[in-house]
Amino acid sequence: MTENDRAILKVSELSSRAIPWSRTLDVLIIVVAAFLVWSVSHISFLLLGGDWDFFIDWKDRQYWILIIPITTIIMAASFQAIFWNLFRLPVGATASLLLLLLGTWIVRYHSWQGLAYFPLSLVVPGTCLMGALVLDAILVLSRSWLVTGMFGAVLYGLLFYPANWIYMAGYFQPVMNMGDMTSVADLIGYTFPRAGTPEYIRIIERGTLRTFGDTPTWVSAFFSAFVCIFLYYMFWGLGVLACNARFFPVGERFKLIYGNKGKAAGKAVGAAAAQPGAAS
Amino acid sequence: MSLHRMSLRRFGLSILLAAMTAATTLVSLPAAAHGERATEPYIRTRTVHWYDVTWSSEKIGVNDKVTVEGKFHLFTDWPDAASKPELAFLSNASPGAVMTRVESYINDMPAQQSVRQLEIGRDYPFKMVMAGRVPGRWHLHPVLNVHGAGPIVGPGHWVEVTGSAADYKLPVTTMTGEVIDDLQHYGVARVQWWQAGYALLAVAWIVWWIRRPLIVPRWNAIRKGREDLLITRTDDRVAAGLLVLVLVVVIGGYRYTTQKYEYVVPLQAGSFKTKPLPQVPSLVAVEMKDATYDVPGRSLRLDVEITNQSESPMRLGEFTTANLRFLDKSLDVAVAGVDPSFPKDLVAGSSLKLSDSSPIAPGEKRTLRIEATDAAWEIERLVSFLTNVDSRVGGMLFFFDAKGQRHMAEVFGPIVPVFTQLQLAQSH
Amino acid sequence: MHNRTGCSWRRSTLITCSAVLGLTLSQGAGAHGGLSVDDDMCKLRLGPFNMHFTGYQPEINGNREFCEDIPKVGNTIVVMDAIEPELREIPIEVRIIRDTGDESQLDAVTVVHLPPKIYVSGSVPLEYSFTTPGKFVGLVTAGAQGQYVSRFPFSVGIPPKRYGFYLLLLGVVVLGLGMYRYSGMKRQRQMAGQT
Amino acid sequence: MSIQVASSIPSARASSVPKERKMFSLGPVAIGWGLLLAVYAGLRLYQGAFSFEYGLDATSPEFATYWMTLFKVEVPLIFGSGLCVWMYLWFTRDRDMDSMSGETELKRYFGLIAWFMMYTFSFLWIASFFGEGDATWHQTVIRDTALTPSHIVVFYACVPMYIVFGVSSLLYATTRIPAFARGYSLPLIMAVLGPGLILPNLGFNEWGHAFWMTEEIFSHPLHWGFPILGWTGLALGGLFIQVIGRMAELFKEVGGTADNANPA
Repeated sequence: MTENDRAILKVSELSSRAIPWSRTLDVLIIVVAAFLVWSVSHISFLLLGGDWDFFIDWKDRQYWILIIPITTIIMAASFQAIFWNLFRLPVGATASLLLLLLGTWIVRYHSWQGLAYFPLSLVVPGTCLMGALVLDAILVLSRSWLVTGMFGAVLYGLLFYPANWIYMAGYFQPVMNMGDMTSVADLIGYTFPRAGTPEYIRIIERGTLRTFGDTPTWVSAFFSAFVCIFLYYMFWGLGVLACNARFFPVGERFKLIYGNKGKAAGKAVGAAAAQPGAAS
Repeated sequence: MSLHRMSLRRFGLSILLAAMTAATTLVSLPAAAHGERATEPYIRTRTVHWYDVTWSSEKIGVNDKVTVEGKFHLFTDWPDAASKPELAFLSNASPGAVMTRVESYINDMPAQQSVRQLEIGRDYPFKMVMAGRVPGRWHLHPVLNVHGAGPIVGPGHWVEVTGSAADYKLPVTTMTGEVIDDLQHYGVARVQWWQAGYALLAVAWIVWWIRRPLIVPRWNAIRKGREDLLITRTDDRVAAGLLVLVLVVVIGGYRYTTQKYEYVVPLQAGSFKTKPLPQVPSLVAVEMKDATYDVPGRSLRLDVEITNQSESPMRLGEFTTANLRFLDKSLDVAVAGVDPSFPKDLVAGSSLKLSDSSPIAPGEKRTLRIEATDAAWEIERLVSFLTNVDSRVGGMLFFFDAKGQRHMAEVFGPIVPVFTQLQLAQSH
Repeated sequence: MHNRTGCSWRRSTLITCSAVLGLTLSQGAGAHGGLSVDDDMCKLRLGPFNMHFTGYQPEINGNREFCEDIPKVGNTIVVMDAIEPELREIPIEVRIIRDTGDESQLDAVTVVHLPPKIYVSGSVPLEYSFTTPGKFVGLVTAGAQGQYVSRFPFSVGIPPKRYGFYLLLLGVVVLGLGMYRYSGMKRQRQMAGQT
Repeated sequence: MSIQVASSIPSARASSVPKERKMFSLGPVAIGWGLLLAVYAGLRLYQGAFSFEYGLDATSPEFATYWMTLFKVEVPLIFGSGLCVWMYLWFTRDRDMDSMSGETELKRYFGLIAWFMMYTFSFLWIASFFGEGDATWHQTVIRDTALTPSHIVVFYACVPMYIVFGVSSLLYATTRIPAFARGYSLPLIMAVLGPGLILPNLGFNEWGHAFWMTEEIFSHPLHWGFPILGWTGLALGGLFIQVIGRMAELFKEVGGTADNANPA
């Protein structure tokens, strides 16, 4: 219990009986929120940018660097908006990316390797976790979603490539296969066959114009950063929209059925009330 | 009975009925077709015809090799519904990575990438070398994936892999001299260590926030306008520190990595072209006059007009389509054409019935009735070409001359279902 | 009054942030080493003519090209390409010497010597395996009487000072401090607004 | 970093129960999670044992015995038991909400959160565990049927499971908590209906695969219906406001005013 905690509890006027309830509620909400952030982040990323994250021979210099930040910042922004607006908690982005990484590794072990015998080297995932940490940090410092969108989303898009290149560079060393030069990643993709992925189906870079020297990766990273800004604002908006707590008015019959009419139908309902109350 | 209770029962009943109907509709989904058998018949009979396919062995240990070799012919009557083989990839249909690809060639050109512009009507030899990785009994087929038509599956053969999966090793040496002892685990530990570090940072950040009174206290504090309590000056310091730490770690790590792996190549995404086998002048002209499928009799009847343009007498030895082979058992050279390693269940039990199996003299033109009878038409679900969008059939005829030389010819055309077998049985 | 200093701090933060971004870009672009040919920077003047100078170290970093600084010790291939066609008709002599200051006895400090020869293809390749890092000088003399001489120093195995990287790290620290000050300043303005 | 939750969540031993009845007992949720975990682990082991053995060829007799039976058993079983839970919640609803005490209402809110713990836990298994597992299956065999061993588990076991818990949460709220009985809560309906629509979205998905798509790009626009429906889970935000807003009032109402100004 730090000094700040005591100040918050005093301001919130919770009696000593209520404080343990409040702490229990904290833990329950953490569990529910964790499950939900984990599920929504994973299903959203899985079907919007999953393929580039599944296979090592999809991690090219054009689409992988562009698509992964874009398809993960959307849920990071939405959850950031929810927890910030409701509780001033800047953990939405980090929680989304951390749980996505955890879920991804679980599936890589249990399903890709466990069920279909694919080696882990074929299915190593990348992560935007460092970008998410920067997003949350800038939200704390600026306390404004405008500035976070401008600086945080740009760094989010820019950081993905270098943060993952640190451990992916080894896969792009040249190696000989059947007399042709290829990359270690291509060789892994070729060696371990996938029935649903013929080579031509890969949506990867098929050639550059060298308009930027030999650094097409940074062109993709900057384009990704640029798109991330707009997606951040759009999905921060969706997060705010999701926080509207509207109740629709309900007809009398609905209230009658739900025993909410009170006195008027009390007599007809009273008899029923004698039955065992809600044994939740 | 008060209105209240009566409506209640009706409401409960309606829920019950809705649930039951939902359950039954889902259950009555048709039991669907099978793996390679699910491919449309027009693709299996009129696109790629695999022949002379051999498997080097039926039983291999982990790390041992098995070679699948053969040829495939691209049918001239290519169906409109499937796009032409402009872009294709030679693959294999074994479940997951139970067997690994070592080498694959199409007409001696390495087939790691996709192949462009295969020519319709021509033949291509292929070779695939696979290695055993996971013990078990696996069905190994050659497959030609054609862009826009999907996988076209060749004949499948059971291969037994023995030993233990742990013995599988795949050492590789890169052109920059780095020796990789096993490609299966290469780089994985490095990824995991770095991502564990990132995750540790993230967990610390989250715990830093959720360790304090969280939901209702902060909710009340916001209602009272005391937001200043919620984000303290130390939080600013922690956030600024985190921002700098993340950027420094990433920039430093990236710089170290670009120096360590100076020579890197992007993913190889080109495709290759390969020449077909030389065009053999077809010495036997074949034209389909009529094709019927006797539904109850499970037999395909083709009336074919054959013109022998060679100098040697010709005999029809085999009719093959959709990986099924119907042999004229009386012709030894035809029977010898079946490689011992060829799966028995793809060779029809009953012989190919010909209206006149005497050799066709050079220059002679003869209309022959060919009858291929086998339950495989049903088991392989090929009969749906009767109920298909364009009910045509296609296949290959193998003729053998006096010296045993084989001459191939395509036969294709519309097909009509008939029910004669039943009438025959009833008539006598 | 308070307001004016407030927005100056904001401006300085924005400047540092854009500086950091710019550096990241240049750091990224430069990170790949030497100047590539199409930047046309690696030239040596030979009287009225020009020649391209390109260094390779295939075993170490494949087909990457270098100009004045060849990063590592080891087998190095240097190719000089004549730009003007006249250079293909006159003899060219190439000598690489260790940069010891006195060039009195050339032969003592010579590392590589290509006798005068007419290179019809316009390209002068030479290969040498540098054993020790250090400074070297390339001497190219062209023309029948050796009237055109070109001297160009280059280093082998001496890692070039990479200021870009340290500047970038400094920029990151400045960004962090800037954001921290900005946050404190915004906090004061909120407190002032509330009371 | 001490979370004081350990002390406030009463352990199973009845003796240490504080004098008034405890506000929330983890028992039922733990049992529920245990059961769900057993079901999902069982399904995963079933997949591990029989998907490669008998699941590769949809027309083979073993496929019918091992997989079609599982399909024919699990759908009516899950929806059937779901129906029982819904009917139980329905017929034991609270008919007189007006005279409900603050303490009961607060306990009911904790009960609602318990149902959400079950709902989100079951949704996690399809969105993460079996969802990406389906991507793996597409790499093992040529698409031959809508009822692959993976789809039988993902769409016809996990989806009905979370629909059961979703609708149960909705029913629990509307039949026992005054705020949700007096009006339809938009976020609650979104959070239950949205993910529930993933099952009918399957129709669109299979329609696409039947006619064009034979090769599996997992992030093909044909599949984008699933993530967009997944986003409706964001309605948690609105739900938070409704639930926690009222609980904050109840904490004050039931817990009494802050008698000791500086809490222990």
